Amino acid sequence: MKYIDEFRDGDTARLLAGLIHKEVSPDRNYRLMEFCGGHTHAIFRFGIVDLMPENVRFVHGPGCPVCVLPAGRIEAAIRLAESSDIILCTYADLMRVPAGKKDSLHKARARGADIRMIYSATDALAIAQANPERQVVFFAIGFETTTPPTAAVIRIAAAMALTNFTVFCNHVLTPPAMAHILASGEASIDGILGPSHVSTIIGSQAYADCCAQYRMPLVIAGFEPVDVIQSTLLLIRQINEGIHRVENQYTRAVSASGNRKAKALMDEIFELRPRFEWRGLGELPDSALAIRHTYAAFDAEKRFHMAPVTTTDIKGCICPAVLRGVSNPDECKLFGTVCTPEEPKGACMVSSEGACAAYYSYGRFRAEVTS
Amino acid sequence: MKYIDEFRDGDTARLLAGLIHKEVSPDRNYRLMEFCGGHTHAIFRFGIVDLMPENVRFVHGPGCPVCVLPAGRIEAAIRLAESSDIILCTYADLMRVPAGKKDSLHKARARGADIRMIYSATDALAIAQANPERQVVFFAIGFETTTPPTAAVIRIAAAMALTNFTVFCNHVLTPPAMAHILASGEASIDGILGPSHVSTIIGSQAYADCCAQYRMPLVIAGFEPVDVIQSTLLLIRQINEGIHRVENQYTRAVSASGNRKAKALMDEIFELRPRFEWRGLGELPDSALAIRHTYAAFDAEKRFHMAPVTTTDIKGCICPAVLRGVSNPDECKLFGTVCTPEEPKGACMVSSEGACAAYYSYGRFRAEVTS
Amino acid sequence: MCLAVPARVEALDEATAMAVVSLDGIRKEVSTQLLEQVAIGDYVLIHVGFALERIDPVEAAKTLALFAELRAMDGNA
Amino acid sequence: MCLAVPARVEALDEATAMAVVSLDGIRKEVSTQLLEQVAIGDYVLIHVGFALERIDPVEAAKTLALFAELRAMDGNA
Amino acid sequence: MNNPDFKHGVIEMAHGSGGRTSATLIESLFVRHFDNPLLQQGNDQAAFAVTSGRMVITTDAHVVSPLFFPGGDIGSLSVHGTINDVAMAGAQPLYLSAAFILEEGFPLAELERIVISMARASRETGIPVVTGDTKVVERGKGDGVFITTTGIGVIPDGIHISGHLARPGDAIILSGYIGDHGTAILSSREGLEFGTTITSDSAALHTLVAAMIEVAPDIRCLRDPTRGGLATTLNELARQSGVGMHIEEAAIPLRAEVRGACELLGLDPLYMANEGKLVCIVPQQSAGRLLARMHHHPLARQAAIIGHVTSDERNLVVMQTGFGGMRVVDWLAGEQLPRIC
Amino acid sequence: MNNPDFKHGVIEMAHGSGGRTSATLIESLFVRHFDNPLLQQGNDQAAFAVTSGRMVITTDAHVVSPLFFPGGDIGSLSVHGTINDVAMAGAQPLYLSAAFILEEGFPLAELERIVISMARASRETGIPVVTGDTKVVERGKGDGVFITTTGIGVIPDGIHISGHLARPGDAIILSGYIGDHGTAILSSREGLEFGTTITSDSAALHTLVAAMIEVAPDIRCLRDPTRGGLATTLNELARQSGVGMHIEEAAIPLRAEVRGACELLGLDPLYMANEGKLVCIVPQQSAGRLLARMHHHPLARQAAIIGHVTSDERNLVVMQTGFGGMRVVDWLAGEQLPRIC
Ligand code: SF4
Ligand code: SF4
Ligand SMILES: [Mg+2]
Ligand SMILES: [Mg+2]
Ligand SMILES: [Mg+2]
Ligand SMILES: [Mg+2]
Ligand SMILES: [Mg+2]
Ligand SMILES: [Mg+2]
Ligand SMILES: [Mg+2]
Ligand SMILES: [Mg+2]
Ligand SMILES: [Mg+2]
Ligand SMILES: [Mg+2]
Repeated sequence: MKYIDEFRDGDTARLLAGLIHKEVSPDRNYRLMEFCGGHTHAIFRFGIVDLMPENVRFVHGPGCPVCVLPAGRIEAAIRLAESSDIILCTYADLMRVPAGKKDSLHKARARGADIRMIYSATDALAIAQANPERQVVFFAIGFETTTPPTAAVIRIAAAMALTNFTVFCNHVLTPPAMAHILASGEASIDGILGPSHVSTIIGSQAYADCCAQYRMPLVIAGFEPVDVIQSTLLLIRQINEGIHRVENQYTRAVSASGNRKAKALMDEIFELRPRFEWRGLGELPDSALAIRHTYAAFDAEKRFHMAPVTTTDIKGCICPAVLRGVSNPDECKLFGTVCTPEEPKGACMVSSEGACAAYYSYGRFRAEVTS
Repeated sequence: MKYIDEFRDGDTARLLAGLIHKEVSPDRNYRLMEFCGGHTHAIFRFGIVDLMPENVRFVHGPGCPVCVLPAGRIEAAIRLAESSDIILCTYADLMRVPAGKKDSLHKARARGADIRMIYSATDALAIAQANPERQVVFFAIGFETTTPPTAAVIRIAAAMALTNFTVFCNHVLTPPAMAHILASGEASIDGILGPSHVSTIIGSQAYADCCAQYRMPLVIAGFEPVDVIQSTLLLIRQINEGIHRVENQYTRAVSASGNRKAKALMDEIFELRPRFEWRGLGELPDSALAIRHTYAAFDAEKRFHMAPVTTTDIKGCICPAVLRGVSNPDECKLFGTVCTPEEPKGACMVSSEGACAAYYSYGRFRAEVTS
Repeated sequence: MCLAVPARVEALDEATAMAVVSLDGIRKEVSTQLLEQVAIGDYVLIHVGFALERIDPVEAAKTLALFAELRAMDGNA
Repeated sequence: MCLAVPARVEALDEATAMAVVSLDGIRKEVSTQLLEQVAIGDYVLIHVGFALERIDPVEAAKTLALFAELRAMDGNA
Repeated sequence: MNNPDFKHGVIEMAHGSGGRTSATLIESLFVRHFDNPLLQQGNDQAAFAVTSGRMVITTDAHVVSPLFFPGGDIGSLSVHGTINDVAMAGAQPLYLSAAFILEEGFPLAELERIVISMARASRETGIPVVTGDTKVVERGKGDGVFITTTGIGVIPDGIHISGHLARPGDAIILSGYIGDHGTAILSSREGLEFGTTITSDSAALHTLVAAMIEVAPDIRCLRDPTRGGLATTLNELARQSGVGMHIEEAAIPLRAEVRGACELLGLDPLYMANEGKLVCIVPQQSAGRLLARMHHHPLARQAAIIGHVTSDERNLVVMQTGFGGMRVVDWLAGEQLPRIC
Repeated sequence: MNNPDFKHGVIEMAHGSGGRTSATLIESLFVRHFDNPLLQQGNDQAAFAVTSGRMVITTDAHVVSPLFFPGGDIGSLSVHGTINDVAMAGAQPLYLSAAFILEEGFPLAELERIVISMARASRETGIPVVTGDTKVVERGKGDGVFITTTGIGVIPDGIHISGHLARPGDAIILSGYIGDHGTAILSSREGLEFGTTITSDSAALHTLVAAMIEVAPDIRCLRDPTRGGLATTLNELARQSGVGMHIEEAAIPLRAEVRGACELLGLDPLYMANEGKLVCIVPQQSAGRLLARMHHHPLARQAAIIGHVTSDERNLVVMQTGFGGMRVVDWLAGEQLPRIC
């Protein structure tokens, strides 16, 4: 597969890893936050850790859209789906994410709610057109990558004057989350592997302020293993040189300014939410999007007067700390015993991008495997 | 079973049959119309024909509510069920009755229409209460026996101010049908076994005018085999004596004036339809009931603007002649070959009260059986 | 037409105009709202979940007496 | 996060802003409405049924050239 | 891996995925309750030794509604029903397989209740469930639980029982009261509920059959009159054997309650389903001996000779009514539904 | 009695009533197409002769959606799937039973198409459908057609194949490309449609197995990696045998299209279903000979040794990735669903 296989080449990876081994200074640690779940996934799926020197450590970040969605938002969607005769459309990734009290969308569906898994935002639109007598709600989640498609379908729905289609908007923004992590200082990191596909939309410039303010090296890194290793090398070089700038390893897809058309579309449909709660990070100002007043007819929160739902934290689950880069999944007491991919207790065990799921599926017995 | 077993006693039957054999005059025929399908059913199920002299012949009448409902009314119900999102409730008896073009309610249900079989009119009401967001239509059929229960549920629905319950009224009246048969003279009959359960409601007096006008002996006969045979004897006696009056064999349940409370209830809810089409008998004036204006909110024909549907007759089916007592089922070319209870072509092959079904199930090979 | 069976009234609820009737061990709830009067022990004709009419025990007895007479005559013959 | 795969544009319908893309023999319809320009033969990143961005072949070649250089150096070493 | 929550949990799509969630359900429910070494091996099939001879295989999908009814449930029924079809060849049942099609959202507590009932039936009959399968369908694409059981068994030497072997003159024996199962199901069906003490006759008939062939190895036909009832079974046998049948209504064991329910709903007991009865066709000379033996078996105390086979070329089943007349007893046409006229 | 209208008709409740409508459907559809003397006897079970030895029984409920997919349909699948589970014991399949659960309203034309396909698969494999059952459920309580097939077969003398027999050092052989069936199903699933030339690999593997045990009677385990895919099957075998496994990603036959579809949807080919592949565990010394023989069979041209059994007490399956790293290949967790992140 063009533009995939080249970046999964083991020889290239080993050569780049060799440079890393050569260039790291043995008397210090390199704590690098892979911001995205996509990086986490690649690191485990391809066994990248095995190629790294001892003192290069990956720290997981909050860049998994499923993981950072607070349980209350899922609970709100479940209540909506169970209280009225609506069709709730959602990406499959969300189905098993724990809401309050051991609940989840897929449990609600098993109980009888009409919840449909879709592959594309346009599928939700098609379902609305095929069921004119029913209200169809698209449970939209995701960072800036997934937001433009949602914006596109809202604009189409408006053009078609659909009256049975709304969006429960949960789109969040990457830079504010990054700024929050850096501001807190909790994670004590030395550099950041920056988002790849988010950056195709928002562009590499988007991180400039944040990096400058917190004097943090950042390399926008593709999701293929060679991308990750090369980006790691670039980060180590910045750290060794004591500089901090936004570097772009993923030049084949990311430009400085991003996708202008997509950004304009997002801007037309969405506006900033004053505050939004993130799982693990708490309420962050200006960190998420809401549907603009002009498109209020397509806002499920308004149409259905959805009240905010607060849920209590899952006892023992340290997802919040994992998402802030403070703890590793295997530090969680529930990991692998009470909490497994079959019965996830926290969101990080659900998505294959979640740090806990990645640890469980690929890394759990790493010690034994490699010994 | 009290009041059943005594009237199924074979010895009593044979004694009464013996009297018939003794009393018939050998030089004439006795053509007796069993008005009701219930009598037809009893005659075949218990093998009453075997007990009768050669010259006592039973002629089938139109007293099967399923058989006399014209195909257009069923077609109209199917169209309603398929065009809107209603729940159509009906007695199971109607499910397989042929509408136009090989269609039937049970075929419409298989195609996806929401058609529910109910046992009691009150079940339809319960379904309406359980499905407040759906319109529930009760497809009501039947003679005066089945009409008071329909009236009762309409009155309850009105008291509860239900807005999602209506009745597609197809209730018909016995005396006008009887008068029509006698007026036409086609069937050339010598006496009538009168309705049993219809008469519990309308009383024996209801037939007085008709009998007088057409000088026709009539005996109201219970549906058990001994009832039928005793009534046959009573008819033969009237015929032999050359008299014609309304006689009541079914005194344990039928009074002269019938059930006043039920009649009053019917009168409150229903009014006469100026004309109504009967399968086989054509359009008869003042022969059916419509829901009164006061209860128009519960009239499905009004609520859904149901247009009259005319269907073409089934080619070859002589149901109309069978229902008028003019032909026997085995005179139909389709009988037992093209038309069977599995794939009925005409209504008379559906209900176990239908003359064709009775012939088929019990009488088809009578010749061979008794030989 | 009009399937109706005689069943014995076992219990009555005047408030709801409902009765429990029994037929050889089968018990069923039916409406009594079409009847002017009904008492426990009465036999009523059941049709589509409604009691249509009471069976008149005196009239039934008369009919049965006639049959009995017939049988007696036959036995003597 | 944000699964996106590079696929080749095989057909374009400007009227509907839809394209057919292919990925090793798999063909899929996607929306191109987020792209300013796109041509047949382009590789685009596909995410939830939308083409997010074109892959810049020149930039990709540069990166790959760097890797090739590395390998060449290693071969010589 | 945590066990499923059998108290509050429901069936989820993942239970049918084939992955660890499926495996856990199978272990903690099916293997645990069906508890036998063949199933415990955990293969996709069960292997067992046989000696040479004749074997039978039969299968039945069980889709009963409601799932729980007076006297049984879909679980016990699916064991009895298939054992009976094995037994109706005169065979000794050996093993059962069970395939479950579960609807998303079905309560695990109910499923466990069904499996426990099935396991009890299996234990009581001595016929283990040695292999199985579990699939889950989306909500609205199933009806709680469907269970397809398949049974195999061995036919003793010298036994040749088949529906085509009835001969004119043979006696027709019925093992007991008809219509109990159909009545029990109707009594608990939504919208039709009526009170009755009637319970389903669901039972495994293999020990009865074993006793029968011991005294009457010349039995020609055995069949359990399930769906379609006695009437349909007799018609099937008449057609298969190219014969007619003559039966006596008065000889057919029928409970008053079943008759009452049928009168009330306009149904005919001859068409009501049975799940623990059999029809046996046997040469007249063996009928008396056989009947006497049957009366000693708890499942055939009311067994009766209800008629005989005739040479009718039209393969009619005719019945002398209790009233004294004659009627044809036809196949069930369409479905048997409660009627008002 | 008129035949059902196979052109325009649909399944009605009466088709499952057990009465004449049922009988007519069975005669004109199942008996006609499956066409074999055992089924024609019209009994509720089929009887056949066996010689002494070991037999197997297996059952599978088939609930595939869509019913028709590139390269097959539920009919052929239900024949192949069960034959394969018989064959995976090293057994020669003998007979199949088939139980149908039909949804009211299902077009008879589609049902006939399915039955014809099933009959063809049965003919081509030489394994007749000798007994069956048909039930009809109300509209909305099924999903068109479910087919449960049960198969029985005989194990040749001297063959002992079971999932618990893998030993450290044994070779792991895979018979060909993985993920074809899963990809074909996904490509035709509503809302997910994508274009591909991939067709299901649905096939009966019994002749392959017969050829394999001829050259390698010491085969330890055979299993078809169906639901849950190769990853789950290896984990099952590892757990059953109390061993670990080591496999090489590069050695696993995988079509580019399947890999493409998986990349596009965020799926892992190791978890994709197969319906015409097998995993074989065999002592190393027999592996080469066995592989050579497999390559001569049309269903195993791409057979490959993909790894070996280890003595891992945690029963882990680990994989050397094509990239060079190591990863644990776990059981499938939950369902495998297309994902966006
Ligand atoms: S292992 Fe489970 S409970 Fe623990 S942090 Fe991860 S998701 Fe939360
Ligand atoms: S046999 Fe059929 S076609 Fe002929 S009159 Fe009767 S119902 Fe009509
Ligand atoms: Mg069977
Ligand atoms: Mg059975
Ligand atoms: Mg299976
Ligand atoms: Mg359901
Ligand atoms: Mg049977
Ligand atoms: Mg199996
Ligand atoms: Mg299988
Ligand atoms: Mg069967
Ligand atoms: Mg469906
Ligand atoms: Mg298998």
